[in-house]
Amino acid sequence: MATQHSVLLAADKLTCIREDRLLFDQLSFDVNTGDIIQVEGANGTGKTSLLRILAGLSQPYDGKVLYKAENIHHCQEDYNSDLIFLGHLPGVKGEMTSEENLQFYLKLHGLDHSLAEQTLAEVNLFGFEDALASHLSAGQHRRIALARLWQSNSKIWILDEPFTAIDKAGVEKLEQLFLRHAKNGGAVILTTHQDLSIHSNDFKKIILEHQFI
Amino acid sequence: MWKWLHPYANPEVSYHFTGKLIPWFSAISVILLVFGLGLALAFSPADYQQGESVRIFYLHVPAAMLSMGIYLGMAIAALTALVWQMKLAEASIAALAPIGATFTAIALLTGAAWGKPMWGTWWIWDARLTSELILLFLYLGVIALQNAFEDKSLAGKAASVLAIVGVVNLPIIHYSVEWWNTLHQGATVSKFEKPSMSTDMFIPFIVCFFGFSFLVARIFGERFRAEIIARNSMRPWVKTLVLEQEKTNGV
Amino acid sequence: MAFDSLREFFNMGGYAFYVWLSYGFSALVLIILAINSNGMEKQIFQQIKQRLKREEKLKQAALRRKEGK
Amino acid sequence: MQTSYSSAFVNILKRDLTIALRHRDDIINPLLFFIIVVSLFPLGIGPVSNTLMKIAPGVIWVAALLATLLSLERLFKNDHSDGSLEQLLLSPCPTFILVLAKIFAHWLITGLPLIIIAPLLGVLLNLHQDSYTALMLTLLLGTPVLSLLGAIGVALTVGLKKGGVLLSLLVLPLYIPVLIFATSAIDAASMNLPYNGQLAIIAAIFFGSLTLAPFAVGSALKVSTN
Repeated sequence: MATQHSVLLAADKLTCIREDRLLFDQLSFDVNTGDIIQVEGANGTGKTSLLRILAGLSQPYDGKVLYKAENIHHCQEDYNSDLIFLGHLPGVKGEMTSEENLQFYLKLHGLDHSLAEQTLAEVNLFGFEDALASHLSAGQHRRIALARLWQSNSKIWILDEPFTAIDKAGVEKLEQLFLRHAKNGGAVILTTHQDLSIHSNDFKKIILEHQFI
Repeated sequence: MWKWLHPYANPEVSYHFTGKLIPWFSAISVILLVFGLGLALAFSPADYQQGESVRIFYLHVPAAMLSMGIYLGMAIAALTALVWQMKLAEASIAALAPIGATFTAIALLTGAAWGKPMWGTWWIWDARLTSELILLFLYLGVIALQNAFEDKSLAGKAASVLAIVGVVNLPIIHYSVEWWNTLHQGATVSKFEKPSMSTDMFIPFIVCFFGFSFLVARIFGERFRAEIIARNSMRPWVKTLVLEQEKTNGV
Repeated sequence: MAFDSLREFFNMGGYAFYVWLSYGFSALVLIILAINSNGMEKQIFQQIKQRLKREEKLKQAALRRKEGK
Repeated sequence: MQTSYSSAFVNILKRDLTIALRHRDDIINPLLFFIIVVSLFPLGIGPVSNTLMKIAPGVIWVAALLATLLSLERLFKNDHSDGSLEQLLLSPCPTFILVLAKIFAHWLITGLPLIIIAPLLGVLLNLHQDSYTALMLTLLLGTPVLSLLGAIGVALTVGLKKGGVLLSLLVLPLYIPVLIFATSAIDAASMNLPYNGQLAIIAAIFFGSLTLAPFAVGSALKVSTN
């Protein structure tokens, strides 16, 4: 691609320790515009911990994450408005309808919430707009959460197992979305146990292994 | 600005440094306490009003002062832990809380034992005893919160927040209790005067106070070292330390 | 010396119970605290030793797996 | 496009109120608890109206503390367990604003109903007739403090499996000043004495906790979602 690859996010010597276990030590890498990065590793190697540190939810034991050359904990509002993080839990409220759920998050990020209905159709939830989320399945909850990706103007997407409970067609659609996002100058960092079918020059892998002291 | 502090912020250095100090603290505290408590029990004069029961004073007041002082120290450590992300400060909170709670308990019990002959009842909702009781609750809260977390570093951060919230509230609680006490107590119960300190009393008191302070320092040193080890157990220097110790024990 | 005899000393002018209760309780609590603090480090060393042994096993297993490949 | 702080505040407030209104037990249960606890006292102490009159301010306030304590967990617990809490923390709006919005919603859901029902309980306990204004005023200024300080406790314990008992151990000591000044204001009112002093102190505590508590809650939440 002809886009200039500027650094969006940089991990600087991250060390993570969880319950006396060293998960990774002095891990450094850059996330450039146009990158799709898959974090790989067996269970318990710290994939989720790494993503949560990158999102600013967890504090690393040592090291820092830099956004525009500044520690993310010092420019949290700026960073958060350029970030979408989706974790294991979808963050969907059972007491609200799927449309209300999506609208809340769009408004929270200062986006146009009138597009919520249309966006839900993108993730195959057409007709479920005013169903209470507590009546929907786990996969549908995840779709509500993922629907934000279609509207977002955030550059950095950090997604922890986005394909869980999503069917094949949905996975394909998401992969297309990731490619489009990367082409438009964004970056995607994700974990998944499925093999990605995308072939892209910018498709990178970070592999985490068990550490021994 | 913080550069001179840097070597002491290294866990390994602090571990060994504290280890060197501990025997000194033990020796000083034993000397001071033997001397001070000897004076307090046998040589200081009896009070003209309270008779020999005034000897409880030499335990009660240092313990009460230390209980407040340790809380303050804990709050300062908590601030350091949160603002400068100092992990050693977290370790020192964990080490200090049980010591502070112990001294608060001593202050409470000696206060009650002093109150029984003076007021005729074990417990009185006197301002000092009541704030001491609430201080004990605050300590127990910090300890309980500390123990509730599996992860030591999270426990340290949570305890830091709580310790700071506690120290902001402490003056308000103290003031409210004092005010409440004067409002309800009136003149019905004869409050006894703080014993006016003559030199015969001041010397044993101050010796006891420093004796207890060094005892605190010694116990703190021991607990602090243990906390450092627990928080750095994945570091190579701890590994060598453990293996070395095993070797010396094995021979 | 504030007392004429040892007996008077133990009697504490009639306040013996309260004075000795205070001193006894304080001594007891402080001794418990000291013993507890003394044991802490040993206990943690023990735990680390156990973990080191476990890690050693895991390492061996990982090495063997690599060689097997 | 940046959201303005006030619209973020309203957005979160609206969401929490919607959820509470669709889950009405959460509003009603603490209120029932409040009423039942208060009505236990005459049964335990005896129906002598003078005694009841004397203990009424204390009983109502202690029951209000306990009812608030009971409702506190809801403040962050559900959000934590379904992942909304981390999404809130990652939103572009400052933590201070979102914490304040959530606490305000909590007060509207639990504090306000307590204030409305309190005069009725005053009647049950034979509260002195001059004390009603003082009771209402102290509750109006005091219950937000309960929500604010309580939020710190929940924020610290929300990530723990058994945080319930721990929560009361952490929060109740912090409630003592409010309890002391509120009950003494009501007492003073029953003796026809001025009670602006006590009210002023409660107001000061209110403003103090309004400015400081959200910061403590914010850093506590960061620990809990770690």
